[in-house]
Amino acid sequence: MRFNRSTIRGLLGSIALIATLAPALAADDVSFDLKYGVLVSLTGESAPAGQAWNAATKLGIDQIKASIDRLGLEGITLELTDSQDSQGSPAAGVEGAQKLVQIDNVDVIVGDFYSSITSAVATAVTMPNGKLIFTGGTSPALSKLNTSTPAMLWQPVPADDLQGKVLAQIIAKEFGANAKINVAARNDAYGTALAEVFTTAWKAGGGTVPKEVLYNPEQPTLDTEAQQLVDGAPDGWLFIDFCPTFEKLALPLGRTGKWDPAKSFGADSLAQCARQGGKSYPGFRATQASAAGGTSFGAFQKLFAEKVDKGIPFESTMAQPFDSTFVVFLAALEAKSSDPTEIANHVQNVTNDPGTPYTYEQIDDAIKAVLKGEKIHYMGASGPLNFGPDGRVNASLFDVWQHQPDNAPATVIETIAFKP
Amino acid sequence: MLLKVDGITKAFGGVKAVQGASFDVKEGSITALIGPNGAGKTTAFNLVSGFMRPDEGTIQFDGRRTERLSGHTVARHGLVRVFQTARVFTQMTVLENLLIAARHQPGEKFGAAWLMPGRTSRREREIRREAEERLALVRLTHLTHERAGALSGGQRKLLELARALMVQPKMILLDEPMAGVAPVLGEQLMEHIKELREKAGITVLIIEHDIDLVMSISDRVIVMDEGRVIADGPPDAIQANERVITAYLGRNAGAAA
Amino acid sequence: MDIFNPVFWIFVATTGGIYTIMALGLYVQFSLAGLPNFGHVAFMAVAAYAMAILVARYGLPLPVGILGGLVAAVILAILVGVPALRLRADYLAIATVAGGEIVRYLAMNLQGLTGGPIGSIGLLGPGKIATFNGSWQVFMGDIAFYLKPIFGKYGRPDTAMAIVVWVFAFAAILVLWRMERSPWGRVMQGIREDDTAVAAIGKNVVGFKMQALIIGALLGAVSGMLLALQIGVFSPDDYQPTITFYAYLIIILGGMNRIWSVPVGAILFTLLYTGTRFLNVYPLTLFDSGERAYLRLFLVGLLLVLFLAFRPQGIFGDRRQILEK
Amino acid sequence: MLQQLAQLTINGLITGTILGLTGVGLTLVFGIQRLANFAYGEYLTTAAYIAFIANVVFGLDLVSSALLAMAGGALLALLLHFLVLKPLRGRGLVAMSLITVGLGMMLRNVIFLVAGPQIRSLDIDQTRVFDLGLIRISPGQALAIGIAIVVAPAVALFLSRTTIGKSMRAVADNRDLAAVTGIDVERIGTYVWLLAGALAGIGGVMLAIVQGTFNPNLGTQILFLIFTTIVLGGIGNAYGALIGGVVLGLVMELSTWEGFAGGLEPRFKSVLAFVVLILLLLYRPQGLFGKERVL
Repeated sequence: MRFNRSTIRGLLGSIALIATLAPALAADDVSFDLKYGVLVSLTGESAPAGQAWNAATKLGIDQIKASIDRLGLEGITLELTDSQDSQGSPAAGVEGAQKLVQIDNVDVIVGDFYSSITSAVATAVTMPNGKLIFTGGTSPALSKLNTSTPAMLWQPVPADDLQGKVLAQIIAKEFGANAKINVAARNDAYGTALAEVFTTAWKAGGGTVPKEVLYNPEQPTLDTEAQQLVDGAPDGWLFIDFCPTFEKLALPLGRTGKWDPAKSFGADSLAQCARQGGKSYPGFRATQASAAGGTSFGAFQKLFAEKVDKGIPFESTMAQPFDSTFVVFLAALEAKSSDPTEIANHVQNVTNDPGTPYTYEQIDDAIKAVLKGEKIHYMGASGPLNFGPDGRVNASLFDVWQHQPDNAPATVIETIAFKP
Repeated sequence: MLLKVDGITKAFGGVKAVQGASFDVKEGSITALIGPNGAGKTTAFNLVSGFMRPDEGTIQFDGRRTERLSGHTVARHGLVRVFQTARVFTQMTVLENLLIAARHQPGEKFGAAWLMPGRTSRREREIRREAEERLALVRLTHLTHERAGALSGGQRKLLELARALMVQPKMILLDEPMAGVAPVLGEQLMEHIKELREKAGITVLIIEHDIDLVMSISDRVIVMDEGRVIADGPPDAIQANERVITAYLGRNAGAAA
Repeated sequence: MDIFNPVFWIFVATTGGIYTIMALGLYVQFSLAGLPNFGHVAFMAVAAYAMAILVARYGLPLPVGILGGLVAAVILAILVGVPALRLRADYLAIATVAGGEIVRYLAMNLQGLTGGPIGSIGLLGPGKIATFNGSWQVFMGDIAFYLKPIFGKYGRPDTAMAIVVWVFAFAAILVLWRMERSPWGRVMQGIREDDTAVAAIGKNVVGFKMQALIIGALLGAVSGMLLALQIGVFSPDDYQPTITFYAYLIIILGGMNRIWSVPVGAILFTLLYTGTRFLNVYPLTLFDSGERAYLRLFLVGLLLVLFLAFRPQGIFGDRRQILEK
Repeated sequence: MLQQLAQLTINGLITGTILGLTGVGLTLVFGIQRLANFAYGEYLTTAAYIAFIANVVFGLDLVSSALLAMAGGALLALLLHFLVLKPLRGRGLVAMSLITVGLGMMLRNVIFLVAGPQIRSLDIDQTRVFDLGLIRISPGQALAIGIAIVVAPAVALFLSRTTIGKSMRAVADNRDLAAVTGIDVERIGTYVWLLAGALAGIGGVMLAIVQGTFNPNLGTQILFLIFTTIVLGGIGNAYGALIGGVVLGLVMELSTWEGFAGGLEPRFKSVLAFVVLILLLLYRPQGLFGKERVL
């Protein structure tokens, strides 16, 4: 727990509050019925990530439910009403979202991680119907869909524009701003957008990008792509992908004999491949928003491994839907209502300083604190989630993770401050 | 000469089906094209009717070069073919089979059903009268509204002949019209073919295996073997031709019998 | 659960109407002219992209965008038709799949033009939001105003959209129905049965097939643009080859050679496809919610096979006329 | 540059052989059974998972696992033939092909349901590298090349020398003519499924080995390329498929060679394959080795 003046003040304030409203802890006046719906690509190409996303959401809701039971809060019910398949397509996604909103009457949709689907669902379904959406989409454009306050679309992960610039900053620190960096990105909305942000920032800083290889992750073999990436004797590499498909590229890269993981950097989702059942590439570094406030990522990972069917692969990005369930619940609890707009009004409250930091592991305490009227600061499994009014997570501190030999878990080697 | 074929050649993947065949057909004649199996007769038909393009050689029909034209254009110029196995539209009625073949129906233009319904139905009435006449001619009137698929093989051939006539041809190519036809209908078919020339002045080029029939009906006989024309002349001269006899008896006795 | 919420079913009805128009395009190409086009979805894609690019990037009014979409689809039809119409049915089927995939891959990879994988929202470049259906929404709102007295609280823009879509669908059916029964349709029927025989009687078969391809392309374009306008955002992933397979399924569900059964097929398909989104009932809840998604597509596949197995003539079809090609 | 060319050629040959071998199965089925089998990709996937179970779960060696996968693929093909496709025959090319679309959806999602979405890999050391001077290959690639060297000529010999092989080609070429000459078309139809299934099996295993990792989307990802292969070679022409596959594999890989106007961006490889197909059809509507359309 970090103590600074504001938390102390918050604490003192809450003690005063408890003194006056002592019976509040009985929580008789807090009763709401919160309905979640998942919309994500559960089949086809993105089935592995989609299934994990769904499992992580369910996991989060189960954790909260267990806590409510432990605390005996009978007025509150939580439910994962249904999970719909977006099939990777905005049209199918909107149809699934319509079902969730119109038929199941959910308050919040958790998903999709496709920015394209998220934007379609937000504009066509959730926003016109006054529902919340917590997306895994990383496009900086998404938050611009929030045209009124409070924001109804939330991105529980730093958007591409932030991450791309952070990567440029870190890589410049390692190789110098004029270095030659080859960029490899999966050919989808996430990969291409992040690659573009990085390339722009990198060139603006004086560096060059001799080769930018966008590859189709569903392509059978990636030998040619690997060959191109080692051409032109670059000083280093940047990879934007998820662990499972990155592995498909790393094999032929290794075969070229010219690739050095120690000179390679990756985007956030490549930070901890070894912990996801994949391989680690000793020396490989990746950035992630810093969880200096007390990370619970390791615990989340263990929980996932215990509770989720073995067939569903873990990915670090699965902390996002997991965290989203907690943020929504805590905001609803603070608002004493499951009305989506009310929840939206309180999202920032429960995810920013001042406030006592709680991770999901301390959910019992966090609930108690909120019921007492205390100001809390929920720390996500993926890192701190300092939501801004536009629905985006603002991160200022980033951890640099490094892959360790022999598939040992990656470790944080430094934490840097992002200078916009 | 209505049709002049000069040195046409066609190869399929190295195998030359027709190699340098030349012949011509006089206007108003019935000419037979004979030869053993695989002599290239049907390929020659395909080339003449525009359904295949010759690798070499020229074809002239009615004063026009046609070897580069597509099948439907050749048909419009008045050279219409009838297939070996009757290709009637089995799912249409007998009448419709004739209606579809008529020329100058403005209703066949896109959107005409909406834009010029009057002209379409006027022409449709004319066509219908014409079609009924043709049906009467080939004695299929009792089947007018029957689905063509229900017709026997011989009736189909009659129907296809009538359909070809709807195109108002100057010349008709008949590919083995007697094959698979019951004898009674065969005679009737023969009669029609003769009538075509007598009454309508239509030139006929016919592929036929039945030598007796060929000799009785045709004015001239062209003999093909191995993709070339090996003889050309009046029926009795052909019957005495050494090369023809060798070609038939040497390799394909069955066909000559 | 609020299974009978009209808002949802109005949405489904709109989708069904759009599928009707899409399948009508295929009907003209396949059922009428006998062209087994397996790349129909490409017409939806190019039209949607052309419309969105003209409106979002060049700021042109929506009607111009729609016109652009139609033109783009016609151009594609001609480009596809020139090589494809000479092909045998089986080659045509595969070549058109390839053609459709080229369109999808290009949409995915020509970021500068199409916005790339993120879809239409990225048309103005990353970090910006591109929209193209604003004036359409206003238009629907205007219609909804007149619907209020009839439909009460359901006199909403989505209801207006459903009505517009179905009015167009039935108008198209009426137009085509009459054309099908005209001499033009007779030639088409002949071509479907035996294009060589039609050529032999002096009809320009390639010309007729090209007409069918273009009409089909225009209907595909309209459906693609309506879908884009309804959803508001589209991406290359909306144009997977499966969409074309579904269009075939719709024609077959209704009965191959009957134009009036196309909407019936579309409604059946939509109910089947959307209906399988309602698997969260016992005993299926024994499956995990993620697993039910596999189960759903498994069921769609199974129903597809069963329909083709037991009712190959469709609901209204005529057993003699089925699936000759 | 030269080294790159050599490497690309090897990569192209490997991809090409996979396309070619699986193409032989697909094209013969297309020719003989008159259906475009859109479920064929799932045959590959099923076979890869059978190999995985044999190799990783039961610890068999790779060669036996591959043989089991071939047997499994053949069995699956026969099962679907006798249970579904044969009883439903006679519904026309489009309807039959749509049935296989449905079957493919069913198979794929069952595999997802049973095997789970996570990635798998066969037991082969993917990190080692054989440095052969000009080229560097992994044990997986070496094994794939080995399989290709054994299987491709074997298939070609089978088709050209054995009675069954010759009959298969004859039936695929012209069913009616073959029937007239006394070939038991029905029996050949069964054998062809057996062969197609076995080839899908070996193709699936090769693909799994070369990729290193795979998930239930394995076969779906390559299906349209196999279709492109068989149209390129001429539908129903087995040799055409073999050659078409190698040509396609080489064209796709070599197009990225720098010596070739700087090289195509790799992500356009599959577009290129489809463009090549369409350009070829413009010039030869019957594919490379198909027969010209005869009336």
